[in-house]
Amino acid sequence: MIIEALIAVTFVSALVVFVAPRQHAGELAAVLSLLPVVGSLYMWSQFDATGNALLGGSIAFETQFTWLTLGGLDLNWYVGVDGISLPLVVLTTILTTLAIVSAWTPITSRQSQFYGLMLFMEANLLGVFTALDFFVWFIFWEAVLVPMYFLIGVWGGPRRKYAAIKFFVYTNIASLVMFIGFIALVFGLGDSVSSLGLPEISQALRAGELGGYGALDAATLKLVAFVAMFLGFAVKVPVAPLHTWLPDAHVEAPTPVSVMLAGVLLKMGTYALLRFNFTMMPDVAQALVVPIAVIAVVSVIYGAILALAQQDLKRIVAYSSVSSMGYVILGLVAYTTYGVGGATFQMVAHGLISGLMFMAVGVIYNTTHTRMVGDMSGMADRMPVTSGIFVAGAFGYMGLPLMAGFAAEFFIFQGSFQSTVHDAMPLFTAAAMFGIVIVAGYLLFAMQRTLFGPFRFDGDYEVTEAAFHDVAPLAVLLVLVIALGVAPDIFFEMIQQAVNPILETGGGV
Amino acid sequence: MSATVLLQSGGGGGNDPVLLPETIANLLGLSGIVGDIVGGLIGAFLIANIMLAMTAVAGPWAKRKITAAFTDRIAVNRIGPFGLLIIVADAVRLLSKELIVPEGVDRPAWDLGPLIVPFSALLGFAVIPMGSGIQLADPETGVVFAFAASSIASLGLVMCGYASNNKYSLLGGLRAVAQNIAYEIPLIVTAASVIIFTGTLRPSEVVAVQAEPLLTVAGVTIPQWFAFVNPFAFALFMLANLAEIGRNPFDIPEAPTEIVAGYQTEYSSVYFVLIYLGEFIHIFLGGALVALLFLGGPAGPVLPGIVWFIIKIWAFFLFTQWARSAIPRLRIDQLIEVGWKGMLVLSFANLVLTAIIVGVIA
Amino acid sequence: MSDWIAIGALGLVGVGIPLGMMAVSALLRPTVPEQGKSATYESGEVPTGTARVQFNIQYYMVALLFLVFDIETVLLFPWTVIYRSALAQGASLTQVLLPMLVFIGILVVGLVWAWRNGAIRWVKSPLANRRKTERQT
Amino acid sequence: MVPPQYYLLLSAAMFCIGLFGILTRRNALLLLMSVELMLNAANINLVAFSFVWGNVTGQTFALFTMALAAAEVAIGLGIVLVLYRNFDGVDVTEATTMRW
Amino acid sequence: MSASALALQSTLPNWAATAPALILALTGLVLLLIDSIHTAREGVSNAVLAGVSAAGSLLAFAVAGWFLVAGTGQPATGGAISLYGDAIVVDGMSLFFTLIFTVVAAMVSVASYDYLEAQTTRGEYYSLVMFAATGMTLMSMANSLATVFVSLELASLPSFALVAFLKTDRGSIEAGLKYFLIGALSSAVFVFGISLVYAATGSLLLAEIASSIGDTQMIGVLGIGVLMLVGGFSYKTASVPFHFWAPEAYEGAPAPISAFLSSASKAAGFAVAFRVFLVAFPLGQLPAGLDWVLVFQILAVVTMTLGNFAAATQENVKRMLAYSSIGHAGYALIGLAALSVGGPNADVLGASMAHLMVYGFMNTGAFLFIAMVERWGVGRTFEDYNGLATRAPMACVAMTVFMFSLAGLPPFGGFLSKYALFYSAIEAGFWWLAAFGAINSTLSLFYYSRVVKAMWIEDPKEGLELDTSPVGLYTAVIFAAVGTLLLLPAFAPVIETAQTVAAALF
Repeated sequence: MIIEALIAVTFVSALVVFVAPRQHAGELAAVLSLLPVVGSLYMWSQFDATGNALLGGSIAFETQFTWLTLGGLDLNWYVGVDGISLPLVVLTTILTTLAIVSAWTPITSRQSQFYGLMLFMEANLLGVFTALDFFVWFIFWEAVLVPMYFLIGVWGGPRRKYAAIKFFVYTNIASLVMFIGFIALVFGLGDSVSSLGLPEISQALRAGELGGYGALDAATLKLVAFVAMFLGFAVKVPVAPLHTWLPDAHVEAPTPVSVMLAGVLLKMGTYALLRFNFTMMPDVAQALVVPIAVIAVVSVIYGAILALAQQDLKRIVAYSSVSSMGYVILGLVAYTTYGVGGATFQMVAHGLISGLMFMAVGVIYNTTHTRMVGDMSGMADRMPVTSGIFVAGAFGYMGLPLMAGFAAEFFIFQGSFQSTVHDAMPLFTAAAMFGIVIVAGYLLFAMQRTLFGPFRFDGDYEVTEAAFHDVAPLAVLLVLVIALGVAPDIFFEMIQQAVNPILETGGGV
Repeated sequence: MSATVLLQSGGGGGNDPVLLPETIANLLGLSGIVGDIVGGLIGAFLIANIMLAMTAVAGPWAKRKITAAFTDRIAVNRIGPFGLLIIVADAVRLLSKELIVPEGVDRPAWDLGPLIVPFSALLGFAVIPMGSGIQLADPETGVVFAFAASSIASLGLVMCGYASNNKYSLLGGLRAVAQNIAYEIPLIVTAASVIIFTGTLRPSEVVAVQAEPLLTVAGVTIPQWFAFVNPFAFALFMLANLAEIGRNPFDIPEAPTEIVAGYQTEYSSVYFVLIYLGEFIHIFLGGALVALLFLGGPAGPVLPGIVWFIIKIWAFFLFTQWARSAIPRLRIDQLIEVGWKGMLVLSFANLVLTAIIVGVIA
Repeated sequence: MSDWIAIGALGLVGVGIPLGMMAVSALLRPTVPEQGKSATYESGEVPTGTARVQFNIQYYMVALLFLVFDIETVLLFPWTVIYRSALAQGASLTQVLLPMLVFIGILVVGLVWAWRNGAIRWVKSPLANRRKTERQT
Repeated sequence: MVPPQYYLLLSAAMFCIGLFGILTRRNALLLLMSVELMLNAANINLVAFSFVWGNVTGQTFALFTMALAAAEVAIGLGIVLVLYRNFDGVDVTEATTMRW
Repeated sequence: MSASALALQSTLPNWAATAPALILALTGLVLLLIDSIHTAREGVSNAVLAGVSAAGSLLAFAVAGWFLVAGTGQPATGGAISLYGDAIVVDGMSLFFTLIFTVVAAMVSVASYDYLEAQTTRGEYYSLVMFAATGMTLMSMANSLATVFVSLELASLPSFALVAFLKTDRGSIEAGLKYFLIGALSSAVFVFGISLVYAATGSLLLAEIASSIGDTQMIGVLGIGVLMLVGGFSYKTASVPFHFWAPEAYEGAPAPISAFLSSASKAAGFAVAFRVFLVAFPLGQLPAGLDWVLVFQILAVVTMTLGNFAAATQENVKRMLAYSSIGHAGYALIGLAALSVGGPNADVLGASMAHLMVYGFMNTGAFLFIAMVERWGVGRTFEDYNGLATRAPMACVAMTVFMFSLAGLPPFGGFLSKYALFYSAIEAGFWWLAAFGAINSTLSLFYYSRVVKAMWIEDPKEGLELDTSPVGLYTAVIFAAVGTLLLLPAFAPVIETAQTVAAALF
């Protein structure tokens, strides 16, 4: 019941914060958000699952009871975690707390609503990563959008309305497409499943119990469903060319929201891809390996090149996220322990690192009120601590050894080189590795222009070192990034345990 | 009398009275639909003329005589014996007067109103059993029909009132309607309390039920006239009937001292005659209804039915004339309050009590 | 059907006689049109304004009330007709009497409400006067 | 006996006259009258077929229809009254404070 | 459960099954009496009136709920209870719909407490609401075309008066007039349809009609009659082709009344349509040319599409909601449109009923929020709603819940009910109905989110101040919001009950 408790506590916290006086909402939210952190860490310490939640094996903290029955299908309240979801749960709780703290400075209006929404979003994110019933999962999945819409729309930058609507429409349509795809699958499965539980459906799918529905035969149905779901998730990830909402959302969103968006919300897409497309229908995934890999590589390269062309620091980080997510797709489609595991690891690592980067940009922005590369230089003189952490984070992004990013990208490349799903996989890997070079290029370029060199600032603001509560989250994140880089096994072991069943029955390696 | 009988109008039981049209048709040797139509027309003409004759006597002559008697005066006495020929004189005088059409009248309605008033009153007589086999029709729903027919008159009155383009007329017409509708419900509800006893709406049967003996006092059998059975209802009905036909104390639609003559202010010549005629026929229709529902219809000892019938309706006429001379007129607000707060409540109480008593006794 | 034929005949006669009288009168009476005669009669005064004046709202109120109660009698009569024979055939009072009592009771509640709200009070109520002043202030 | 089709034709004609009135008139009171006409067209059917089928259902229902028609008119007149007060007329097309 | 239910059936007389309707009617009469007892109008406490009517509705709600739980009128306890010569039948479906009417009536009563503060006549308002609710309850129980018509009028007539209740407000009068005229027209059409059905079958009882449609000689007459019945229902449910009164009536009427009409009245229309068409014209026994399912399929698609497209073009929030309520009528029509011989009919119908239940909460809440905004005197267009959330966050949270729930977004009750509806339609083989529904739902998100956007994201106008926080309206709105939220986790009993009671109709 700890998962329910976690979600419930977060919901209640959200409500409490929502009605709290706005002067103290930030502190209150931060304190309350420590509860889920403690809870998730406790879960981590007690974690004992060995298998994949969808494909059998033990599931940790599993609870299930019947919710309602519709048309012969049970909709159950069904939650539990395995090695794939637990790291994401931990990531969510920690990142939320840090984002809340980092919001103290930039958020100056309607605070109680802001923090209430942040906690509300966290609760739903926890639901997304722990739900094992499609319906429960989908409800949480959609529920994440609502607070995000408000967070961007209310507290965002000048074009916040446009960005919020664009985000909302894109992701909602994507959800609908995905939903239809999945429901089509369920109809195709017919009587061979009795509930919408994800384990039952994935096992039935992998056992080949899919029948045709209507005019579609089983194979076509599966393909259509796979494509529909892939498209639906791909918007969320996002991969090129479905990424256009992301830069707008990032640029307009306030820093803490960008942190959550890049750090956790993007992972929802990759997590769902892994859970749904790649776990349930490995045969289709492997049949489509070339297009998927192409998409991944294009995302990597295209995102990186776009980032290179940006002047806005936040946009740079945003596009680089597109690039990073490309690696995740590549790792997933490789169907090797290291590939899929690395992809999962990359989700966590990128969550931390991009959070760090956005926060650092945010701290600079809080002081300078600009994010344009050309507007400033030599920030390291006035803001040494921030700049230092920024640089360290960027190195993490570039994949510097002993940082989490290095471990993740290493796993992914190793996995995709080993991959046997297609002869051309090494080629794709090589192409994707080229992306690292570009990443290094643009990050170094941007840092060099903004942080180093003689101090120059065109604005009217006093540039000083940021407050302690602004820098502290950065430091915590840096520590975590380095910790994961030094000892990836903290997570990677459990990830591998959860990933292996996917490969065994799917017949990848 | 189960509900299904309602269906077959005129289907009838064995003791159907022979109706006037049938008698006439038999006399003429006609049968079938031709007999129905010819007999009906002749019968209708006959009945209409009886009524017109009585009205002619009542309007120009009897009314004046009675009023004069109440006020200790001598009324018309110059023309003919007892001044009876005044009837002819008045008829000729009024018919040959110029018809003045005032400015701004709504002509179709102005012309139609005087037609409707006597029409409605005459139509009501179609179902009244007058004794001695004089009854034009005896439908299943006769009693309701009589009420329905008589209330068409208010339509005529309001037409007259509105069309005249005269404030007195307008007020008179409106008052007529307000009064009619205020007292129609007590009237009908009280009638309903009689129907509880009869269990039928067919006039001949209503009469037949009243022929049954109520009790015998010293060898004299008193029939079950509802005036005896339910005197309270009788009193209510008489009162409501007075208002319905617009006689004192309920004559505010005309109220000569307030609004000249109400809806008939602007009428002259034959139109005036028609309205006047209609009012008097209406009085007799009211009397006929009282007789039908409360006084055993045309029944009575010794004399033939038609005579008793005429006695009864003349008695009612005399009653109205007595009321006219004896009782002051109500104001409109008093009238409405008496109607809605007094009569309506009393009539419902009467109905409910009657139903309960009948239910408990039965 | 002969009942209704006869009634129709009386209807015809009822229209025919007045029409006949009109015809006779039309033959007999003179026609001398003149301005003064056709003026609207207002007790000898010069007529003022149109006759299509707004009249007291109470006329409407009474008419609406009438509509309700009059139609109620439509439902009353069938009941009165069968009431005794139903009792004679063994129907219980609760079956025959009670529903009508409930029906009338509901109507009475309506009447009481209308009564208390001045629907049948001809003279303007103090309440109405007060409301009028309230509206003006 | 008159064949039932005739009743149907009569009632249909009456219904159509009422409908025509509804569609062409602009006076609220005339609209009310047209509606009455349509309701009474139904009553013709009900009473006629009550006779044809030999049960009283139709007749009884006709009574209810009348009662409800009257209630409807009562409400309608009330609305027409306030319409007159607020729009100085009983032309239904005058009332256009809202977009159609 | 069945033991207590049996006890209930044996201890209470059969007519007691109509208790919810009786309670509502009595409440209405009591309200009139309370209003009559006080001579001075100030003496009639608004709170007392609102309280009595809310208490009456809640009591009726409780009784209906108790009956439903105890199984009154359901197969487990001996099947539907038919009363008064089969003219009225109390079964699970009627009790289920009664729950909707009563809870909406209660919310409307509470909300009206504030809305009526400035009015001098209040007693009649509340009692009219109660009488309308009585009529709706009877509609759900009607088992004969006669009772159908009478109860339909009983529900309609008070509604006409309520819509035109603001006697000096031109909008209200106009709304009342239009509502009344269309209502009178459609009731004439409806009763003519009834007379034609009677002409063809010789009965008004639904069951007897069903048994005689097989051998009627007058298929054409019957067909026209059925079509006219559809017309009457479409008026009551505000669906095509008699939908065009809805925007005017909802916009002009006092907002609590709009809520009442668009939720409860609509549901009542569906209740009666379900029973009439399923009992009197059962699928599989229909003669050729009487295929009403096809009619409803067309109407459903046209209604939802038209409602949604029209809603998307509105500038006035109340009007937008009015059109969206037409759209929702289209969704609910799927309950009749996706039926087929041998299909999962009970699932389809039950899903539609469950949707109406959820809709009762979310739509009532939305209109009551508008009532609150009207009371604030803010204005009616989307722009006027700008920045409301900065002044009244709790109410705006509630409104956001309603909007997203109406759009069918997941974390709210509307999502599950729509899902159940579309799912059952697909299950029945009418995937294209579900597709239309889904597309329309997606479209609807556009205009619903405009409200949300205005409230939360747009900047408030200069000097936007909300002077009052009306207690009754707040209570009702929050209640509706909590209901909408709770219907997500608590959807199971709703849909299961709905599908169970729906199954009894086939």
